[in-house]
Amino acid sequence: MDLRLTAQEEAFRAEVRAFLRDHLPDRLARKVRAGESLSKAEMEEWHAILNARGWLAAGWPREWGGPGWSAVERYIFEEECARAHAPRVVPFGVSMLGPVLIAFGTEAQKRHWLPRILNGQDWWCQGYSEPGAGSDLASLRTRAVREDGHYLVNGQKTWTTLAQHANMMFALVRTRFEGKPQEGISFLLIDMTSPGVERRPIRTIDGGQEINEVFLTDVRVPVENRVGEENQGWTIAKYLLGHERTNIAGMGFVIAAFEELRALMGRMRRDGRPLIAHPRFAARLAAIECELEALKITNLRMLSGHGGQSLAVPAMLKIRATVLRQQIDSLARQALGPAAAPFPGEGPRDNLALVPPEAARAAAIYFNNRKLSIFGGSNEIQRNIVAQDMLGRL
Amino acid sequence: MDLRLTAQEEAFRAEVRAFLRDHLPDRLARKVRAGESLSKAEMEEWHAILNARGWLAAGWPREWGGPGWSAVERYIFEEECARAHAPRVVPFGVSMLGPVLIAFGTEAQKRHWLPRILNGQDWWCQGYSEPGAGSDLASLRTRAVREDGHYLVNGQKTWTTLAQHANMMFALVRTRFEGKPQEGISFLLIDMTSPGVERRPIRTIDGGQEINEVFLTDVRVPVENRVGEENQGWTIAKYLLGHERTNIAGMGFVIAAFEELRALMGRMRRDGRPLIAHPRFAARLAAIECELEALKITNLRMLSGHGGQSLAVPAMLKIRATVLRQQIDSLARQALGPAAAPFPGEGPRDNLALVPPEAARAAAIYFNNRKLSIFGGSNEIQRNIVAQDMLGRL
Amino acid sequence: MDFTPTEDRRLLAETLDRFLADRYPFQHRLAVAYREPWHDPAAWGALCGLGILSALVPEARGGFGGQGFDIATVFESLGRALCPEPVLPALMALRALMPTGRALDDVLDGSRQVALALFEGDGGIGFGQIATRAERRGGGWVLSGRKAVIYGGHVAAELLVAARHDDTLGLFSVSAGDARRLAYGMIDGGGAAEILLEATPAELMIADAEAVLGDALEAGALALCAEAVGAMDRAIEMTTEYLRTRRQFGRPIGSFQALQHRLVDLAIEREQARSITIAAAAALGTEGQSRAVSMAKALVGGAARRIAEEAIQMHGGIGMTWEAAIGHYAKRLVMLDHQLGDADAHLDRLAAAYCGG
Amino acid sequence: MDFTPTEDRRLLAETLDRFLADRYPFQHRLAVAYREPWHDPAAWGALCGLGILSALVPEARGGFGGQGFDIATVFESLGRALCPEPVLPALMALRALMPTGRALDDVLDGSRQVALALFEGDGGIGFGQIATRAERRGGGWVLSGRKAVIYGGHVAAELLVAARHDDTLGLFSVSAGDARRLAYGMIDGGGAAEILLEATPAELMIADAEAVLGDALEAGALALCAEAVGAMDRAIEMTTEYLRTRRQFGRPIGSFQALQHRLVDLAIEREQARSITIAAAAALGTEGQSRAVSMAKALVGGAARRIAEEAIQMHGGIGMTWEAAIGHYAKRLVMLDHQLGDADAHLDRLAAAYCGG
Repeated sequence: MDLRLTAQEEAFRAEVRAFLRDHLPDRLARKVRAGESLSKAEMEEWHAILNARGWLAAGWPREWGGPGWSAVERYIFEEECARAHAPRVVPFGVSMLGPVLIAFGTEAQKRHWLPRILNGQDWWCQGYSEPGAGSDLASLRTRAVREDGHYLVNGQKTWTTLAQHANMMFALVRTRFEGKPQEGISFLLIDMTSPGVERRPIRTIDGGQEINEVFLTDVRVPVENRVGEENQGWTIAKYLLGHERTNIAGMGFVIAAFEELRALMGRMRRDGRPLIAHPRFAARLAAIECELEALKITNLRMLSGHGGQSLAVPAMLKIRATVLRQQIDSLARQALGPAAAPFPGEGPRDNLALVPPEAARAAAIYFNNRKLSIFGGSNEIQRNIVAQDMLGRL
Repeated sequence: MDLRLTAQEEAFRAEVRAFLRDHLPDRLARKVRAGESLSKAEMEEWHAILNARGWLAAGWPREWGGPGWSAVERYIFEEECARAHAPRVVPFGVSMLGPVLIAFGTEAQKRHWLPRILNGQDWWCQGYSEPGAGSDLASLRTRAVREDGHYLVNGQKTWTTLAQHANMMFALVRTRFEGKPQEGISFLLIDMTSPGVERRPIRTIDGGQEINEVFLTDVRVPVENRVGEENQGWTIAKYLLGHERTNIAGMGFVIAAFEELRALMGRMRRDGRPLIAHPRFAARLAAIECELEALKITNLRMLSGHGGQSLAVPAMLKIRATVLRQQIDSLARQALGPAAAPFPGEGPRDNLALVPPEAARAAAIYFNNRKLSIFGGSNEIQRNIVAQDMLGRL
Repeated sequence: MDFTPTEDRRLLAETLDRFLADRYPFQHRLAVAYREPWHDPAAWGALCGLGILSALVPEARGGFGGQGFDIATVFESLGRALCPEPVLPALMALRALMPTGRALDDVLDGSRQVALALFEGDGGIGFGQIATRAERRGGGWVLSGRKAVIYGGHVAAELLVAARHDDTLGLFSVSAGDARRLAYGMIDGGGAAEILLEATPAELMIADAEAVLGDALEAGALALCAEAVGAMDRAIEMTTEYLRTRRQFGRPIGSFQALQHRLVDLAIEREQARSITIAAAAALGTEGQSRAVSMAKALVGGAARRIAEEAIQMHGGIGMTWEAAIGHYAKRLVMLDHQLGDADAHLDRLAAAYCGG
Repeated sequence: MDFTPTEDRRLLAETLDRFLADRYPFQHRLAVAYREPWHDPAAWGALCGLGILSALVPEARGGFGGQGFDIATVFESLGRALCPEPVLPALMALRALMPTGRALDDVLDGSRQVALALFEGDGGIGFGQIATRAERRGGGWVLSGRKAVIYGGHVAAELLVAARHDDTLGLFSVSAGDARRLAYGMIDGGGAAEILLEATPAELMIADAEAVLGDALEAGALALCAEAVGAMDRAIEMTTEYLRTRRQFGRPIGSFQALQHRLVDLAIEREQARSITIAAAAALGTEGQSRAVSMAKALVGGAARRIAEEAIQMHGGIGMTWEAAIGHYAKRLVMLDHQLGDADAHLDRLAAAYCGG
């Protein structure tokens, strides 16, 4: 048992830090720190910077253009990026489709699609959820009927994050209509520029517009755009759920949010003293820090394979990490007191009260991040997974 | 809308207070305040004092020896008694069987049993729970088979509070073995001195011995000891659940416990200052007081019929009151710090550290009162009841 | 003891509920609450015509109410409809003006909007951090300082400003046109403003205004509690209905026991919030006012947040969308706690009293 | 980074687990933990024979361990078995004696029990409230004061007493027979004592003992965290098993989703408690020791209590009975927080560092 990083890992951390210092544009870091949305061009800019160094696809093997990092190195990379307020790598191509293609794709699919993810030719979005199938993916209704060399796809996807930028979508669709619902699902790669694809933005309660509905009407998808066998889509979806463990907790972002909160509590005043000088607030911050410190170790234990390989492990991490992030966001919102009220973007922000600009969006971030415990498998679904692991079938 | 007591109600409060001042023996009040168990003789002593004044059966109509109080008067009486640290009236005869007999008993049953409750000739206990039927009363298995003029009862009851003192038990027993389980239950009055009745004490985690198992082997119960019709027992049990609303929250006792806690926090020191001078502890006490103040009103609203007549009303009250009481007990335990450790009754209490004698049992009371959210219909069962009321059958 | 509302207040609630259902359906609210001037001036006029402000003022001052339960009745209706009209600032201004000789007719009929400018960026509710200074100039006064987050300040013609003269906290009237005003919309709808005073001419209204300002603050806090109770009622109604109708895994999600139990806990919190608000309403105007209002605001702040968070969570993705009403109710329920002292601030006030008193 | 226990520690854990399963089954624990001398002297001897105390001390001082992970290994085993043997007081005494020249053999082999007498009734963990005074008399020292809640004080032959001489906090050795001792059993099993010192003869061990006492306190707090993790493991195992087998309403109660989700939350708390305890064990002996131990004790205190309360609740009536093991695990988990600084005390220490450091 030894929690220290090896000399090699320490050197790696220094290398990442130096890279970020030299290559992360201030302009981007400032926006990220303030919780502002990045434009498509800004996200692409950051992807290109990482790709130039060979660090974009942290989880891919060297063979396909990944850096071949260990779990701990990936964790260090993620943590350093978040601390430096680097933009989050858009996960749909790099962290989700990439590993699926590597595991299930044909040689031709890998050769065609993987480089395009790295060099930014394709922007991917994820077509899983449907209006009637949020947490219950088995009941999805988008249908793909095979005709000659293509599938004809009809249906509706929703909660499709960043679909407004995407030219490609990987989607779960129903290809068999009898038998067990899980056994009739396939995994398709859909060209968003095809006729019959229509997207409509969904505005969220914080005023943001990152998610979308996608309507699919008689969309033709070539059969070679199916990944894995027909009706094997459920297996792929489950693989993905268990695969992406490094980042499931988003630890780097939780750590960065905590550091921002601590700074904010040193700055916001109540009854003439900084919040952090009030024993009650300071103790609340300390309680969060204890959970955070524990979660770092829990995360690393899981990454090191101490905690078993069941789906219960990432599920527990996701629950605790999302709740912790939400608690941090909530404290940041509270720290602002009445100054949390202004709607970001409305009114002359720079003239408003005594709020540091990087905290001006605290309330909006708090509301937006209520999604963390809902999207990507709600915490209720995660609890069901863990419970079944603990109790077995009853 | 007017929360003030009427002049008449204020006068009543003064009358109760004067009565308690004059008639509640100090000896008893001190034991109650310290959370010590009372002997059978002490409980009987207090019943006799109340009965002499005609105040023992607060909820009974005048006709049967009750004082004929309004819901508010009963609430005032209960609150004053608790504040004065009067012993709790043992509820099984007075608050549970009494109302059942008044509503469902024959004239002969009422004339025979009700006076004996008041004058202390009978000590009743409640035979509902069974080892296999804790929360799930419908599945109870104690069987009563009718033979000539009596039932032959076989089975086992458990969690029978104060059964060690009882000479009588009212019990739910199964009298029909087919059909819906709820529709085969009858309500019997069982003489605990009958052959075949055996009791065994159950020690609780705090070291106390107030609950028992009761084994019934070929116990003969005269048919005239059945209350209501055969197989009507479920109706009676439900009536009782909805009936005893005044006291469901045990508000008086929660209030008394809070006052003790406040005093204790003024006395126990941490880092050289009383706990109550620490902003964090004081705020925690204040948060409890807010809930308590609200619960007083919630309770009175329910008593006044504002809140509907469904079983959801007492269920919500029971949940909140038990949880609040448990929070108070937990804070009292915490307030003692390391001094909470000694097992009451072990070692020379009067020589131990700086703990006021009335708080010496704080940890034991905390552990004992974990039962509050379990017994008498666990809070899980109560939540099921409220949920069904809110959501209907789904 | 009597928990039945008076006939007058029952009628007032009915009238308001009917008007708001008619004039302020959710789509209308959505259209006006987030766009300058962050409310609907026509509806404002109509509400004042119905006497919504007169209900907040006693007969002696030209109204027909003014008691705690009148305030609670009005704001519970506003909360149910999630109405962003600036009634809260009017209430607080009226409480501050009541002890003065000033005629209130133009305020009560809605034609002159007045807002109270109290705090200056410190998150606490003590007046000790107020630094705006008043100085005599010529025959009158000028004020200098900066006031943060003035509810209703975006539409007020007149600002009532708390400022120090010598060692005393006074109340001054400033014409809104004379101050630099930065108006903005709020994340949960409705508007507010910040003002900058630089030797701005002012009229002295109350020389020692500490008690009056405390009363205005507390009446406002009570109003927020009642508004929260109304919004909680609707949020729980909507959530219950969603649980009954939304299906996943082949059954209504309300049949899942984990959600059922959480819903029940919300219902209990709501009943507690309602009760403590009743207690505060009953205490308004008595010596127990400060304590009762702080208890209410402290309890309601926490309950409102928990109900909001759980209502979103139980609605799943739908709860995150701008189009669904529930998210807007949730935002209001969370942000209410930021107004006029959050749960922490009021708990601190109660806690201080354990030692002080 | 490596989370694999060393082979030595794995063997130590196995040995202890096997010994305790054999010699300390629950019925035996029940028989000895609540009756004077509140432990089993024969088992104590056997445990020391196995080297349980030597594992807590480095080779240089005659042991074979002494690092944070050694302490964690030993106490996790003790926690799993709910073992009331006075290992905690021995650990703390050994940490205090380690910097002295004193030979430790008689302590390590269990023949001489030593306990540390630190606090005096104030619930905090600062040493500022220690008032016991040491004075020179003749060639030696005498102590006067009252020490509260001395773990292991009921069986100790020697007491290590923190007392002030001039302005310095020193550590003194007192023969237990020379002090008035009030021994008692604890509500969660095991024993302790209070002592009264009235010019009691004493030997000076360490003149300025503040740092050593801090280390002993922190090593003890780490031990309690590890003990809690072991007890949590068992409590959650028992609860899971109960949910799987207990039937109500015609099905296992573990099939009720509300209970399932609560069980999952407990499992997460347990993982967090385990992690923070690992962090504290790793930090023992480094400059981060105080902070890491306070973090661990603060988190574990809350998690242990929630697991205890929920374990009882989910066991229903059975959880309230003396005969069932779960209630005793629950008591230990709750009462652990009362020892060597509760969650509040340690959070306060962390909070103070935000401003101080």
